Amino acid sequence: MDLILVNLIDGLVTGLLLFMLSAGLTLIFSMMGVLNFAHASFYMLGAYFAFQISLYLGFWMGLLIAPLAVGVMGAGVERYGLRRVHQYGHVPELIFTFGLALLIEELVQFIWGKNQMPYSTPEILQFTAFSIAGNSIPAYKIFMIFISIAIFIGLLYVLTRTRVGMIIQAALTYPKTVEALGHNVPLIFMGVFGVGTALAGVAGVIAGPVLGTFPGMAFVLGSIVFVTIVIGGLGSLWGALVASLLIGWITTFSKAYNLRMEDVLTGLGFTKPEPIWDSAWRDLWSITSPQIADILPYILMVLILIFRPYGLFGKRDA
Amino acid sequence: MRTTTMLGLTTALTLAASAFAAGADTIKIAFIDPLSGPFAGTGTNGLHQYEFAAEELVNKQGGVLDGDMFEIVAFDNKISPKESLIQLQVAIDQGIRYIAQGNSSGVANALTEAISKHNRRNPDDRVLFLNYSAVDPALTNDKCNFWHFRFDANADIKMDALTDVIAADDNIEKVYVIGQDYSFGKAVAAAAVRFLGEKRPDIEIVGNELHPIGKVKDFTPYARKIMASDADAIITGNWGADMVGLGRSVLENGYTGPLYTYYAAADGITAAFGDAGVGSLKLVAEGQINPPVNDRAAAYYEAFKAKYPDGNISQARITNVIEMLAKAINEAGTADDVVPVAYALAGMEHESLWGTQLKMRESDHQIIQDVHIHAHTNDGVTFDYDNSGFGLKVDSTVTMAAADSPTTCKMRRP
Amino acid sequence: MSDQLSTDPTKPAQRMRAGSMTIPLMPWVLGAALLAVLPFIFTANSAITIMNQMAITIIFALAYNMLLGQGGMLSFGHAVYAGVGGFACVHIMNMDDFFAAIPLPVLPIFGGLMGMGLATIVGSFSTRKAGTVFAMISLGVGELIAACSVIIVAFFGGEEGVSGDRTYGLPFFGVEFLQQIDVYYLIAVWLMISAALMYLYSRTPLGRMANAVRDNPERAEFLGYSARWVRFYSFVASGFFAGIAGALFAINYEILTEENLNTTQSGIILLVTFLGGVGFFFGPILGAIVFTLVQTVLSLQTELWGFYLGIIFVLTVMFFPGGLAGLIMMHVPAMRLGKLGRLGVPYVKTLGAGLIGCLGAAALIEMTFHVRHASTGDHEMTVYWTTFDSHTVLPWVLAIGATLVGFGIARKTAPALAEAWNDANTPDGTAQ
Amino acid sequence: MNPALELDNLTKSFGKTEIIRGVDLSIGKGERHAIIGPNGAGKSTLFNLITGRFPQTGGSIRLHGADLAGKAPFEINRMGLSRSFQITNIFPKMTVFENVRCSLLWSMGYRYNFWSMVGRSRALTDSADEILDQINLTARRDLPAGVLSYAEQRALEIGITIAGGADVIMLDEPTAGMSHSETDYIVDLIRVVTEGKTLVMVEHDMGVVFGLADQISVLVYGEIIATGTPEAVRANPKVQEAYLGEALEAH
Repeated sequence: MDLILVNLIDGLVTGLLLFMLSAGLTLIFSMMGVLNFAHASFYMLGAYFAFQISLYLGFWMGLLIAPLAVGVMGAGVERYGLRRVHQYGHVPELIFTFGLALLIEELVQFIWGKNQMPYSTPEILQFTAFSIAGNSIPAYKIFMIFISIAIFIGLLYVLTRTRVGMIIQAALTYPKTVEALGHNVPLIFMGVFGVGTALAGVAGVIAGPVLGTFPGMAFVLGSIVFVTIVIGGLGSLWGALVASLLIGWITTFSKAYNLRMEDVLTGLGFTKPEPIWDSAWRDLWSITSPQIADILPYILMVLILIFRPYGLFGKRDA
Repeated sequence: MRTTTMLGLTTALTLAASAFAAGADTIKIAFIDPLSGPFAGTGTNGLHQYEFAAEELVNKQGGVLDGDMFEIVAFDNKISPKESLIQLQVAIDQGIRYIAQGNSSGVANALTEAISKHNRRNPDDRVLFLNYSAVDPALTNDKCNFWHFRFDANADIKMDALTDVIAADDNIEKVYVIGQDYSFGKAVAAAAVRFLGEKRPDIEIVGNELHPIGKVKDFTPYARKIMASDADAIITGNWGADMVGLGRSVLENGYTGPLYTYYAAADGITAAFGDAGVGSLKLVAEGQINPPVNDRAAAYYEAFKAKYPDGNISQARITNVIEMLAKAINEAGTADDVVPVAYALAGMEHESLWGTQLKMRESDHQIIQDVHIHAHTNDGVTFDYDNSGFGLKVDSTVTMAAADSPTTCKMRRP
Repeated sequence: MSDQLSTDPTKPAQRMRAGSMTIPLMPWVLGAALLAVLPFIFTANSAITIMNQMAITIIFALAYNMLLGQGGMLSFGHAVYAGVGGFACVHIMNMDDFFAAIPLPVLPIFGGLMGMGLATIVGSFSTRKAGTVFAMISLGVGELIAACSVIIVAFFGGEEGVSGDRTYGLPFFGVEFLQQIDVYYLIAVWLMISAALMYLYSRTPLGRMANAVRDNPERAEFLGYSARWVRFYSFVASGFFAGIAGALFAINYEILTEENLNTTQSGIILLVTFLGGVGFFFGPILGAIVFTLVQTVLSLQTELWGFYLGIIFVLTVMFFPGGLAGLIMMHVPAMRLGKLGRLGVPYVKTLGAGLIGCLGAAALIEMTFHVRHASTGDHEMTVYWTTFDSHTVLPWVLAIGATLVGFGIARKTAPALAEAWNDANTPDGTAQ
Repeated sequence: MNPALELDNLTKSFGKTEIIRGVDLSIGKGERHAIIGPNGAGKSTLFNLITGRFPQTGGSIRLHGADLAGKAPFEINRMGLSRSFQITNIFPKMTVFENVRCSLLWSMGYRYNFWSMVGRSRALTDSADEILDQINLTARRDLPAGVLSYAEQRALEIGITIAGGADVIMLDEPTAGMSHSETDYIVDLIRVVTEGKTLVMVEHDMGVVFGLADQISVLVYGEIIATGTPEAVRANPKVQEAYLGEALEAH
């Protein structure tokens, strides 16, 4: 029972982290209609920038400055790259962001090398917040939860309660009309792209010390972020939240509990072929849930796309 | 850029013209390992160790035969089996007869098969495979061949040694086995279960599981499970980021028992663990670095650090590869025909720079040597890793580990 | 084949006018002749290995372009069709009795059928929509199958993969395929067959409709064609040829591993195809040749090859979305006007200077990288066959100078080039 | 004999808004039928319902007596109904010739054929060239369709629509956005190429409507308020009141 609570908290942390990435991505998608393959790369840049800044100014300045720097880079990418490619259509846009992801990974290796960076949590948060049945919950995790929730609320407020948010929402649906009303739509697009990538940057800053700051960190997380927003429904902020938490908990629980395929199959009335090591199905019988925990989201996504192509909360097809 | 530039030029030449005859006064050893990509750090460090060993242990001693020098030629395989096979072909075309590789059993498996086929199909330019690190037991069992020599203790031998130590520790009653979901991880798990079952049937294996390799972002759920199982010891074959991730997660979660590993040192891992790993992290490997066995070993390490201040001698066996190859070539009286060299290597006995006896077993070309259990510590470490102040110190030693272990190898000799 | 390819003699004038309808025979004959001669020029086994790799990549890239270029479908998981085809072939190689009864050159057909079978299953649900939905399903399925490769050991052999021996097949006219050169000709023949079939496919009603559906799926539906089924058939055909590429891989390397399936491989084939140019049939061929050379030769020169490749790729997407083939075909109008020669001198001026600038910039990048990442105390480095100390001023001055001067001249001469370009593309006597 | 196209109490709602509110219409074979009505009356929606682009909410559509409910556009097309679009909808990257050839493929029995070369079929090439000739685009034959002038693209749109040999042709504002001379040209073209076929069109230009149609239906707020010959409709007071008065004045 206690372990369930612990796993709920762990899953929440994973889910909220995923949410910070997917929120920016889904925002960008609903604006430009293109999936930004390089989104996780901006997350990686956030972590590396923050690490570099933390060497001189400490963790907290890193948390403040790194996302801004990432946001400015993101805006630059939109202004000088994506806007140019936009005229060729959606597929080249997708390919552009794909190439950008490759380039950023190479760039990071060029600057920081291939080894993991010794980027760590600030000393002030290096204590155990509380323990549940011998399992310690570090204070840093609680901090991560608070930051993520604060960002979600802030984002929701800006989008639904402020004038800027109204204009953005209108620009998403009727770009031509909003432009005719005298708003600078390209500027709004650039701003949204910048904010979206900055959000990814924040995620990088706070996840870097926990999940490791290394050149492969974007690749590890990259495709799972698309999976999240596809499951949640492209363009839906709530969908991104729900899907992130869902994925966080599914993966955490399937790792934490050894559900064996053997038990499932026997439960379904199949008999185990003997001898098992000689059977063509031996691999199926030996599967355990931790083994496949990280590919469960992909299975979920394919199923969702087949049966409900607009995702859990999406309003339109991708 | 290093020698790779030179090599690129020669490759361009081979592309443009034709095969490239080996120089009369150098014996080239192709080093096929990752020099770009995520494992480049490990590969580059290995290359430096090879270059240094060839220079110090052979060339400065006057070379082999009539003063022939060793030259290490680097090939980047990007840790891909396909690329390795291409680079193998390039190396063979350049007249290289000795292939050294170590990172990834998958690559080693591809190479040993390709070399065996190549030698059968092209008796005129046969090559030898000097495997210095790939530890999948199959390579010296079912998949063994006459051209393959393994200078590292294989996963089974290491586990044999490790379980000797565990068996001797009465405090350990529950063991948790966790590893990456692929051949090596499975081999480690199977060996752990088998040896513990033989040596200490009373030990309970409270967990035996595999996780996806290189894909786990957060090891917390695994750490929680391990804690919940009340394990007294953890055994893992994890390497790279998976090792750091698992180890950190477990330690952060309050685990204080021993964490027995294969690959938890150097290449940034020692630095990443730092203080947290002291007291828990144990590593099974050959080659005693700390405390230095003798002045010669210490001087060698110091000279290496002088040349490569950021490097580590993390694969002590590389000196054995170079020394034993030189000895075999001298015994055979030729470097061009690898068959007598291989016969000389098989069964060879040698005293390692690191103070241990070595014997290349004739039946399966698996080296037999002392295997040490090291502790990750900063206390009494003469030569640290990653310039972190932390390093490995020998805790206990299993002499000539698994010298009479069985093998299923049925070697066909020319 | 030749009389199928020849033009219809009854209406020569119209045939000439049709342009796109006639099937030019010349490039094919030249291609076949080149393939036959190449091993006599590049005799080293390693060169042949690289050419084999190139040919396999060409087939795979052409198959991929059936989707991306002709069908407008962006797949992020196409490696699995080639990979599964290859795995099937290695398994066939290991079926002693069966393999001993079939000659090796027939094996690719089995690979193709396997790739096609998998594509049929996946395509049955993934091709219902194009665009992002298709791309995401392809990504999901790709990740799933790649992940399965380490779980389903019985078929994929885990991380070590599965290996076989091609020489155990039925000897083919006495050839046992012991040597690389035998394999080369086997692959070359399959390359010609596959490329010709894929080219001819693009000329069939279904191939034409694939283009139509790519450009305007809705309109195609109002012409009686179900966009979904057109996509499905393209997908299945692409899976077949991808499977052939995988089978040839199996024959050449005799081993298939997880890397044949993973998303990196899928990404590479996307990159290859796009670099070469998706708009023209021969684009992927160029892409495959250039990429293989970069990967095997440039990667020996510098460990930053991935960095350069990334830059080239992003610049290509931004400025030349037609890829290499698009760049070449841009010159066709000028050539038709017979004014291609007028571009020569401006090209040499601008591009030559630009090249110097690029080389200078590359030297700067190499030097920066060396200073940052070489082990402490290692000051010696080699760029362009010149060895020097990276911590002295002179090389930096030279590199910066070359970069600035090169790009400076290129920039200054660019307007002249643009003018020459306009001139070369304007028919004489017409006011601009 | 069945009428070519028959609508029976057809309705369509988007959410709670009812756009088509019970349309009954019968169009005989060989008839040239124009549907007119003010903006927002639901003309385009009606077109989209008939051609299978949207599913209907209620009622039925019959083509030559066969119910079209639940049929996809390509199935309806195969049953002999072809349409053009208000916003030019061609294959811009393909040549003019290929645009036409693609629209011939299904009706000439090629279906999903991947074993014969399109270039080798004389019948296919000749038919396509014939249509190009009809729509006067022979000179533009090998240009990409995207570079044609607007009027030429509209002509191509009509060419694509009629190429498949459908006997019911539906044109959605074929002259939208054209100059007077261009309009005259297109009207002549339509008259020629739809000879002997059933024509249903939506059009704003009353000149075009009265020049081409022999039957007119007036759609206002999702209902047909009048159907008849041009003269009858022109004289109908309801139409005068609802629509024609202002529309005619404007012209």
